[in-house]
Order: sequence, then structure tokens, then C-alpha cells
Amino acid sequence: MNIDQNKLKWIYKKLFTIRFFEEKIKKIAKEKLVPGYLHTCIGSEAICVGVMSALNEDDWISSTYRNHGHAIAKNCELKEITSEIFGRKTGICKGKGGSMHISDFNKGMLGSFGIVAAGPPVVLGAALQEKINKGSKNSVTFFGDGAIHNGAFHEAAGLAKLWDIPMLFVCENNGYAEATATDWHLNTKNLSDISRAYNMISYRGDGNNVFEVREITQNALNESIKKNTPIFLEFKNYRFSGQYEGDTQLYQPLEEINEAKKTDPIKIAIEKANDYKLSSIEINNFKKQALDEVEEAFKFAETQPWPEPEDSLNDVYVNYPKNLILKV
Amino acid sequence: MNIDQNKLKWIYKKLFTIRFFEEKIKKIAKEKLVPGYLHTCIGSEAICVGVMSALNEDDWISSTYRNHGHAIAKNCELKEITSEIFGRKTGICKGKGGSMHISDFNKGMLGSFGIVAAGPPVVLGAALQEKINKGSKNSVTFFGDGAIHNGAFHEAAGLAKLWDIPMLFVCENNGYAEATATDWHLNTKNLSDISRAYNMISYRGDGNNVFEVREITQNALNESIKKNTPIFLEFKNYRFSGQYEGDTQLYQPLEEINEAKKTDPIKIAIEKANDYKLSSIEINNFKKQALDEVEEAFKFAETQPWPEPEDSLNDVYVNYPKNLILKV
Amino acid sequence: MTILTVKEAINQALVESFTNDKNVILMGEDIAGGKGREQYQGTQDAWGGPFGVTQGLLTKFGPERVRDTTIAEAGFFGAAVGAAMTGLRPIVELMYVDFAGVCFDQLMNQAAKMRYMFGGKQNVPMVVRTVVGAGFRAGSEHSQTLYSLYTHIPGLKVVAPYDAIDAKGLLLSSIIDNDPVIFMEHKRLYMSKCEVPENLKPIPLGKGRIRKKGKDITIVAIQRMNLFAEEAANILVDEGVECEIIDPRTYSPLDEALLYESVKKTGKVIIIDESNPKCSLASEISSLISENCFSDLKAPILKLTAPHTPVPFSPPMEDFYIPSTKKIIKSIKTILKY
Amino acid sequence: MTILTVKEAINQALVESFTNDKNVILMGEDIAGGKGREQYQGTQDAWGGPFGVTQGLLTKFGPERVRDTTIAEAGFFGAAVGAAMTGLRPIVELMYVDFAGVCFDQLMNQAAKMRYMFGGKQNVPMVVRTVVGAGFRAGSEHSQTLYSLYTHIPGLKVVAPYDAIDAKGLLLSSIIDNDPVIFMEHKRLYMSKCEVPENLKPIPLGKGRIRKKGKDITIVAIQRMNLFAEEAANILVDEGVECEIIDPRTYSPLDEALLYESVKKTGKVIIIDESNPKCSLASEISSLISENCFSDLKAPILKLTAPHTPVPFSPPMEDFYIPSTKKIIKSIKTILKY
Ligand SMILES: Cc1ncc(C[n+]2csc(CCOP(=O)(O)OP(=O)(O)O)c2C)c(N)n1
Ligand SMILES: Cc1ncc(C[n+]2csc(CCOP(=O)(O)OP(=O)(O)O)c2C)c(N)n1
Ligand SMILES: [Mg+2]
Ligand SMILES: [Mg+2]
Repeated sequence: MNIDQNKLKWIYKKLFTIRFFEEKIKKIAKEKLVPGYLHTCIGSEAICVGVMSALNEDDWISSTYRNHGHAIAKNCELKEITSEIFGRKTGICKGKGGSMHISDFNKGMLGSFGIVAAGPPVVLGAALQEKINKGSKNSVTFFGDGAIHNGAFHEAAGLAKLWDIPMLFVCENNGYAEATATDWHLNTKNLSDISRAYNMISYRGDGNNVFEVREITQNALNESIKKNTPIFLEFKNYRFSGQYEGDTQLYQPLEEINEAKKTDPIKIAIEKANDYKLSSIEINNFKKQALDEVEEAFKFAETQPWPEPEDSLNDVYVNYPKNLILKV
Repeated sequence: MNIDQNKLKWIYKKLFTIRFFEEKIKKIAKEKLVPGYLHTCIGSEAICVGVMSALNEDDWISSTYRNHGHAIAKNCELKEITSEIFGRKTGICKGKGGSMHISDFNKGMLGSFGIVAAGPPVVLGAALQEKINKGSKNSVTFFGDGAIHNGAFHEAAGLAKLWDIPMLFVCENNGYAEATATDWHLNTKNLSDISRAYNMISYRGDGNNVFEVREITQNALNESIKKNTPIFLEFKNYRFSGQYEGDTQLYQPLEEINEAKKTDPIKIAIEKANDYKLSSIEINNFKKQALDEVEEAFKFAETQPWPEPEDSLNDVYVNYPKNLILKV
Repeated sequence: MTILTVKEAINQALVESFTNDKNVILMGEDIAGGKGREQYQGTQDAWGGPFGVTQGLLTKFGPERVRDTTIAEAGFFGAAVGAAMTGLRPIVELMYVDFAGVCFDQLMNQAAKMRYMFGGKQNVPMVVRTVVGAGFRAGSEHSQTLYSLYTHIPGLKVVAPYDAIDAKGLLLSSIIDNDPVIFMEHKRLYMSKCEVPENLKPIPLGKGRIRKKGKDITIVAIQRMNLFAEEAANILVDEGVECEIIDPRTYSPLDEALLYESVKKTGKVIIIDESNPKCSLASEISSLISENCFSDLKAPILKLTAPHTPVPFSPPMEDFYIPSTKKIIKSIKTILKY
Repeated sequence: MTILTVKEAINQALVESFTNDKNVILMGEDIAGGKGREQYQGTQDAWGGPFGVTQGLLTKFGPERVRDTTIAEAGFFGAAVGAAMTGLRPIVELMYVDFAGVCFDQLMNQAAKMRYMFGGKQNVPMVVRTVVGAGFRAGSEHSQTLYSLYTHIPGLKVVAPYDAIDAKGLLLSSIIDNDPVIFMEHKRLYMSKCEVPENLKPIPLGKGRIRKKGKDITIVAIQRMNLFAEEAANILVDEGVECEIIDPRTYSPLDEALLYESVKKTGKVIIIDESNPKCSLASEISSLISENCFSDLKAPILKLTAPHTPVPFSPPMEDFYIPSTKKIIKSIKTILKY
């Protein structure tokens, strides 16, 4: 497939940015420099970037607690993301959300949900709104392999099909739901078979190959709009990160991890650079740019002011008597 | 299939009992002689009786607000059922449940739930208990076509398959969920296709033919135990009753109702009597016995005492300080 | 002025809101009815929900905006959240509040918290219409009120009208409000009537209503309990007792000032709530008054609630479950002795 | 006597209960971990839930009784109900109480009401273990307490231990109890330690505990708030103030008598609860005391709770959200002036 040069650069740059960002997060997590839970997405870069490369800037997506890659690929400000993870006032959610809830409505992120399978119904609503208002924004919900057992996913999928809502259900099948292996928890041969319950079109792809992810997503978007129907996409990859930083990952056998490394999405992307006539100098340049940006973002975040304690009282409602939020 | 004579009599008698019971309920509902909501099951008799005829007395089942037929076929005391509907002290739930919650644990009824799709998870639990304790009771959950869109159904189905739990998911596809037609609300050609999401074995049958229902159920029970797996059964019939008594049923076209009358389960059963060498005299006898029993039950119920107001304070817990239930 | 039932008043508020703003939509199970049978005459709009409240909307505003759903509350409540954030003003129907548990996450963790935890960039202007209340012989799973479940959650607003004026005026407000609102309709009040001005303006959320002026005791009456409070007050007039009846009408935000003002005057309070007692709205109001009117109180604050039991089906038991006029009078007399 | 952390105490109670009764089983997400990788060494029992509380159970009692589930809470909570009715004593884990909304129906309408609405013929002896509490920098969807949601519902019992003794003794009781019990474990207390007698007997549900005797003021402290209450009390000793600290330990049934007795003596009360304020456990306790100890009260009952906001992530804001020792002291001083 042809890719415009700018998009190509964007893809590589984002892949590296996400990887470096997460590696940095892992490091500072070890050093306990940031508060709270951290869920990194090493191994998911191609899915984040591949899908987002097929979307328009203002399309709607939802993410989960494992959202850094989605946020970065959705062009959220890296500095603001980092500042949020550090709990600072200039964070993308003003420090109220933290790592699990990185989200920027103005960039089309409807939310990053800590509740498994909370996203699909919400994105269904955004897509419904587009349909009713004859809008043109695409709607994509990201979720993990573990989410397909949850009722909220099923209810959203069933309604989307019944109501002829064009949207994409994008499942990242990264081999694990917490400490539970996907090949145990599936009832069907392929994860995407779940969509048969709804007679929903589905495709599967290599989640380690950013270009394949992109192509499948582009085609699915077109088909979904043309046929006025939701489509389910399953991308297979491997969760190199633990469930969260600090997870001992004892349940992930070493041989499995080593095997998966052979198809590391970043490695694959670098191998494919040739096909797209990108020199290793260019690639190294992207890497450097990405690394610089990441370093800069962390430096920024570290020096940002903390929120005031009382800032916590704002943003609960658009409109509510202040004295009923906190008695003084 | 061969049927033992006693069973055969039981089947006919139960079919008539349910039909006459519900007709009587419709009548007294019109005359507003009983309190509350009433959901009758005219048209469901063959499913109730066919499935239950394949079960043992102490097998586990769950039902819904539309439970009269299930309770009668599960050999609950007709007098107690009726007394409950009348709200009397001798009712099967001591007057606490009412028509929507007719249930007798001692007869293997785990519950009649007012919440759509609440039953499947509960029956899954009973079946799990049988598995763990190496018990031999069968477990069957009844639900309607409308319930298959609900998350609780999906979660129970997925777990049952994953855990290799022998049990039956019995869906009565009666053409409507309240005022919504099944052929609109289904995403798949056949309702039972929903089970594909779980790679669950499924069978479909004519819900108006009590003998077919019985045979399919018997086979499914055997297969389910042999293969250590849940099985999904869809029985198609027609909801002659409204959603509840008082429902104008305007959304059910007259031609549809008339068409459905041709395959009324009672009519079909009477036509089949010949195959089983039952004379019309015998059939009429069953009818008369059933009618008598129904009349007797209603007479009984009408004359039963009301519960004391304070009876409402009992049975909340096995053990709880009385003075914390009601302050005096 | 026309005389309207609560049911008619709600339908009017919906029609007006649909007319005023094309972004208002309605989703729920059988809110129209007859879905799938459109080809037959007279099947459409055959229901309007189990109480017929939304009947006619489909005919007036069409199936794009009046959407019958499957029995998938988590699905369509979540969808309402997403639709609200992106430009619509969805109204979703929870057929009975007793079904709260099948979609509580969508309200508690999404509708209520998204604005906050994502930094205040988005609004979630949606309304949940739901039916509450005992006294219908509907049993344990179709008779609860559950006011306190929603009132506890920051990010939600909770509204519960008593009469047709409040039903219409508060629903108009709820729909134009930019926060998620739980709008609770009492099944035993649908047919109660009162005069409603033709051009009723939205009634602001957070303002209670003094339904009767009095100086001897403050009766805080929760939704349907206003009926019995009024009966009790009328009977007590003959004994020379002047009760002040306050209907908070919205439970979050609550018009605390109005309550305190009344208690300052009367020094005596009874709160009547047909909910279960523990951690109830009655508990909340009692605790607020006791904290804020300590020196004004001349007697203990009484809570008259249902007992700590599910709602029983049988009439004598259900009647015992619901606070009654008789019990109200008895309790008031107890306090008046102080 | 051995010194145990709360986490160890809970694990011990589970092991003992599993040993005593073969009908005890445990279900939850990754309560063992490593499911599907059994063929590799060291993968089994790799988690024990996110806090490692249930680690070792799989190895001791096997996969039939220690069952990892999919992310299907409505499914396996419903299954627990059915299993409980038919002979097992299931313990199910709701990984964080914040997920309450995805399986609230199974508890509110099934576990809690089935015994009642089906006429008292069946019991539902199940325990829900769940993790609550702020202070972990875990954000709005992993930090709530939601005590009041469950306490409101008739048919449920609610237990929330503070220290290791209570954790073990109350869990033992909860598992042998014949009613559904919600057992709430505070994530910030897991590592706190105390001495626990070797042969600790079950501690009865419904009995509060006086954690410190005193005569000047009653502090009712909810779960983790006992920590700050004690700190505050210790500081105030220097100023000659003797605080009595009461930990109710079980919220349903609540040991009301113990509270009233204390208030009779002190005449002054502060209730500390890290939950949101409206319709909270603090509201409930305040309203009970004000109604039952009216003439004993010398000052208004203060409630010190979180504000009416979701739990914010950033440390300065989260620290402000949680009642602090400093705020407790300040509030106590206010009351003592009366
Ligand atoms: C309703 C609910 N139940 C349980 C959890 C706890 N939990 C958090 S992540 C997770 C596993 C999710 O796995 P998957 O969907 O595969 O996503 P991944 O982490 O692999 O991206 C679980 C069980 C939750 N957040 N929400
Ligand atoms: C969770 C939930 N949502 C909505 C309802 C209201 N309701 C009661 S019956 C019903 C339709 C059920 O249809 P179906 O499953 O086909 O059963 P049938 O009545 O045809 O036997 C609905 C929507 C409910 N009881 N529970
Ligand atoms: Mg996964
Ligand atoms: Mg049906």
C-alpha cells in the first residue's frame, strides 16, 4: 500500500516515541519516582500507531488503563501526558486522572477507562451521535482480549449491529488478561469468533506489523461506512510488560517471551523500513527525535507544580453549589 | 420415542393444568381480583412440560416473572402457587413473592427472577456445585428470547463453557420481548446462533410439540453429561398472552395470532394423543382432572388468611438482630 | 392552566424538549413498542413504556430519535454517556429503578466521574428517567426507591418530583442541565393531578418547595410521602397543630438552607422516606439538620422509613412496609410532647 | 501469639476455613494466576490476586476449589449465589469495590432478596471479599469505599476490619455465617501488623470494638480512619482530652448499643469516614445517635468525611480528600468548646 511520506514519518516517530516513553516509565517506576499504578504497553506499539494512522485527528476513540500508547498515537501532548503521570497541575487531566485515565477529549479521546469493557458502550454512543447528526467522525473502541467475556462488551456489540452503527471494535489480543493466558480463557479457536454471536464482520491481523494493522483498519473503516455496520478487528501481539509495573510476570514463561521478541513490533517496523525506502540514517533520526521528545517531556513533568489540594473540588459538575461539595 | 404410561399421563395432565390455570388467571385479572402484575404463559405449555418431563424431581431450574408454567410443571403445589398469587399467608412464598416470584426451593426451583437474565448465572452456580460435589442433579435455566442480549446471560454462558459445566440453557423464543418482535431484535438468522460465541453446542426445536421438546431435552442432558459441557436449546413457540395481563397487545397483528393458533401446543398435543394410544375419553378425563384441580386451587386460595403485617419482618436474614430490622 | 396528571406532564416536558432541541433523543426498552411490526397498522407506538408515559413520541419525532432498545442496559446507558459527550442530550429509561444493578457502573464510574477524572474538558448532559416506589403490589424487584444509591455518588444529580408541576418543570430543567441527572418518577403518582400553567418554565434543580407553611413541626417528605404528610397535617390542624411540609424535590443538590430555615422556626423535625432506613436519604437529611441546627432542635429528629426488609408483595405486608398517615401522626405526636 | 499483617491474617482465615469445611470455595480473577500456563514451572499461583492475599490457596486446595475466572463478575457472582444456595460456601472476590457496578444486581436483587422473596426456604451463605479505600494513588476508579451502597440493602451483611485480629476473626465468622456478607479489606491496611492469638476464635458479626476508652468525646472511626483517630487521640492526651474510639467493625448489623452507651458518657461525637458524605455510613450513624441520644448530646454530631468529589489521583489532592489527623484534631477541638 502507498503511504504518504509524512504519514510514514509520523508512523515511525510514534512507534519509537511510545516504546521509549514506556521504557522510561518502567525505569522511573522501578525507582518509585511516580505515584500509583502504571500499566505500560510495550509490544502494543504497532496496534496503537497502525490503527491511529488510519484515523483522522478528530475521530473518536476510547482506551483503557493501558492507554499511554493510544494517547501518544492520538497526538495528545507528550508533556501533558507525562505531567499527568507525575500528578502535576499541568497534566492532561490536571492531575485528577493519573496514568490509568490519560485522556484528552479535545483530541477525540472519549476516555481511558479503569473498568474493563467500559469503553465499547461509550464509543457506541459517540458513533450513534455521528449517525443521528450525520457527522463524519469515525468511532473506534480499543479493548483487550480479557474484555470479550464481559457483558458490557456484548451489549454494545449487539446494539451496534442491530442499529447499523458504523464503528470499529478493536481487540488487542496480547496473550494475557492480567495473569491469565488468552489461550486458556478463550472458548473459541479464534478470539474474533466472538463476533459471530452478532453476525458482525470481523478481521484478524498481525498486531506486530504496523502496516498490516493500518491496512486492515483502513479497509475496515471503508467497509464499515459503506455497509453501515460495525466491524470487529482482532490484532494479535504479545504483552511484554507485566499487567502493571511491579508485576513479577512469573506466569509468562521465558521461552515464550524470547519467542515473542522475534516479532517485536519495533523490530518488525525497522525491518520493513527498506520496503518504504527509509534509510537507517532516517530511522536513527526518528529514534533520536523520539528519544529527545520523551526526555524533554519527563524533564518538563518533573518540574511542574503540584495541584493545590483544593483543586480537587473543581470539575465534579458543570454546575453545583460549592458549599455542598465541601462543608467548611 | 417410548414414553412410560405414567409419564404420558403426567404430561397431558400438566399441559392442561397450566393452560386452565392461566386462563383462570386471565379471568380473575380482568376482574381485578388479585393484586399486582401477572405474566401468564399461554402458548408455553409444551416447553414447560416437555423440558420438565425430561428432568428428575429434584433437578435444579430457574425461571422468570413468567413462571406459572414452570412451577406447575416442576410439581410445585398448585394450591400454594395460587395462594401466593392471591397474596395469602399459605402462599408458596408466604405472600412475600407474588406472581412474579413463584418458586419453591424444596422442589428444585432456585428462583423466579424479575430481572431479565438473572437466572443463568445462578443456575451456573448450582451446576458448579454439582460438579464440585460430584452430585447428579441436572441444572436448567429458562429464559426468553429477549434475555440473549443481556450481559449476564453472556457471562454465564462463557463461564459455563470455559469451566466444562454440564447444564442446559433453555431459551423460549416466543416471538416477543415485551412489545418488541424477536425477528427485529435478533442479529443472527437463528436465535441459537448466539451460542457460537462460546463454541457451545446448540439445538433448536418446535416449542409447540411437547414430545419434541422432551426428546431434545433428554438427548441434550445425556450429551451434556457425557461431554461435560453446557448446551443451548432454543424452542420456538408463540406468546399468546400479552407481556402482562392488561397489555393491549396492539403490536401483535391479528393475522399472526390466528396463524399461531394453528400450532397451539395444546392442540398439537391433542392431535398427537392418537400416536400414544390415548383415547379422547382419556384426554377428556385429564382435562377434567386438570380443571378440577385448578378450580380447587383457586377456591382454596380465595379463602386463605392474609399474612399479618409484621410477617414482613421475617426471612430477611437467617440471623440478624430484630430491633435493627424495625425500630419500635 | 390545565389540569394534568404527572404522566401527562412528563410527556409534555419530553415533547417540548424534543421540539426545542433536536439533540434530545430517547432510548429505552419499548419506549415506543411494536418494533419489528411496523408493516402492520396500529402496531407502532403501541406501548410508550410500561406506563405509557412516552407514548406518541415515536410518531411525533421518528425512530432515529426515539429508539427502542434490546434488554441491554449496560450497553445503551454507556451509549447515552458517549452520545451525551459528543453532542446529543440523551434521555435513557431505566424501566424500574430496581434494575439499577445491571447498569450501575455506567452511571457511577462513567457518567458521574468522566468529567472529573479526565480533567473537566467534557460534559455529560444526559438524563436517566426511572420508575420508583412501593404500593403497586409489584414485589421485591419492582418496588424499590434507591434514592440514596445515586445521591451518594458525586457527579450525579438526583431529582424526584411529587406533583405534575414539579414533574414537568424539573424534567425540563434536567434535560437542559449539563450534568447527568437521575430523574425518578413514582409509579403511584403517575395518575395524580394538578393544575399546570401553559407556559411553565423550567424549575431550577436544587430548590426545595414548601408545600405547606406551619410553625410547630417540620415534615420533610420524600416524593410520594408528601401525600401522607399532607393528610397527616390536615388531620392535625383540628388538634391545633401547624405542620410545615417541605419537599426537597432534588436530593442532589439538596436545598439545605430551606430545611434549616424551617427547623430554626419549628425546632422539631420528622423525615418521611419510603426507602429502607440504613444510609438512606432520611439518614442524610437527619444528619445534616442535627449538625447544622443543633441549638434550634427541641426534640430528636425522627426518621419514619420502611423497615430494613425487601418490599413484600402481599397487600397487608406492603402496606405495613410503607410509612402511613397514621404512623406519621403518631410520630409527630411523640415529638410534639417534647 | 504471632505478629501478622492484615494480609497474612486474611490468608490464614481462608486456609483455616478451607480446611474446616470442604464446601468453601473461592472464585475471582487471578486469585491464583498463571491459568493456562500450568505446564511451565513456577507459573502457578503466581498472583494470589493483585495484592497476593490469596496466594498459596491453589497449591493447597487445588483448582476445583480455587477457581480463576474470566472478567465476568455478573457471571461468577451469580454463580456464587447459586452455589451457595445448593450447598457450597463460596467466597468471591470483587477485585476492587469500584467494580461494584458491574455485578450489583447479583448482590442487591439476588443474594440479598432471594431468601426473603421466595419465602425463607433457602439460605445464601456467601462472602464477597473486596478491596476498598483511598490513599494508594489509584485514581477515581480504584479508590472508593462504597460502604453505604451495600449497607443500604436489606439482606446483606457488611463487615470492614481495621486490624489483623479483626480481619481474621471477622472473616472466619463471615464464612460460617449463613447470610451473604460483604467483607471489605482496605488496601492501605494490608501491611499493618498486630499480634494475633494462635487459636483465634471467630469474632461475632454485629459487635463493635472500643479501641480506646475515654470520657470526653466519642470518635466513631470507620475502618482505616481508626489509624488517624488514634493518632489524634494520642496527641490530644497531652492537652488533657480523653477520647473514646469506637470501631463499629460491622456496618450491618451495626452495634448501635455500644455507640449509644459511649455517647451517654461523653455527650460529644465525631464520626470519621473516608467515603463521600451524602447518604454515607457517617450520615447513618449520625442520624441514629441524634435520634437515640438526643438528651445526652452536648454538642452537634460532627461528620468528618471526604468531600462530594470522586477520588483524585494526584497526592496533594488525594491527601486533601482523605480525612487527616490534623482535621480530626481541629474538629474535635470545635466540639469540645461546647
Ligand atoms: C470490571 C473489571 N473487572 C476486573 C478488573 C481488573 N482488571 C484490570 S485489567 C484486567 C485484565 C484485562 O485484560 P485485557 O482485557 O486482556 O487487557 P490488557 O491488560 O491485556 O491490555 C483486569 C481483570 C477491571 N479493571 N474491571
Ligand atoms: C434487566 C431488566 N431489564 C428490563 C426488564 C423489563 N422486562 C421485563 S420482561 C421483559 C421482556 C423479556 O422478554 P423475553 O426474555 O423474551 O421473555 P418473555 O417475557 O417473552 O417470556 C423486559 C424488557 C427486566 N425485567 N429486567
Ligand atoms: Mg490482554
Ligand atoms: Mg420472549
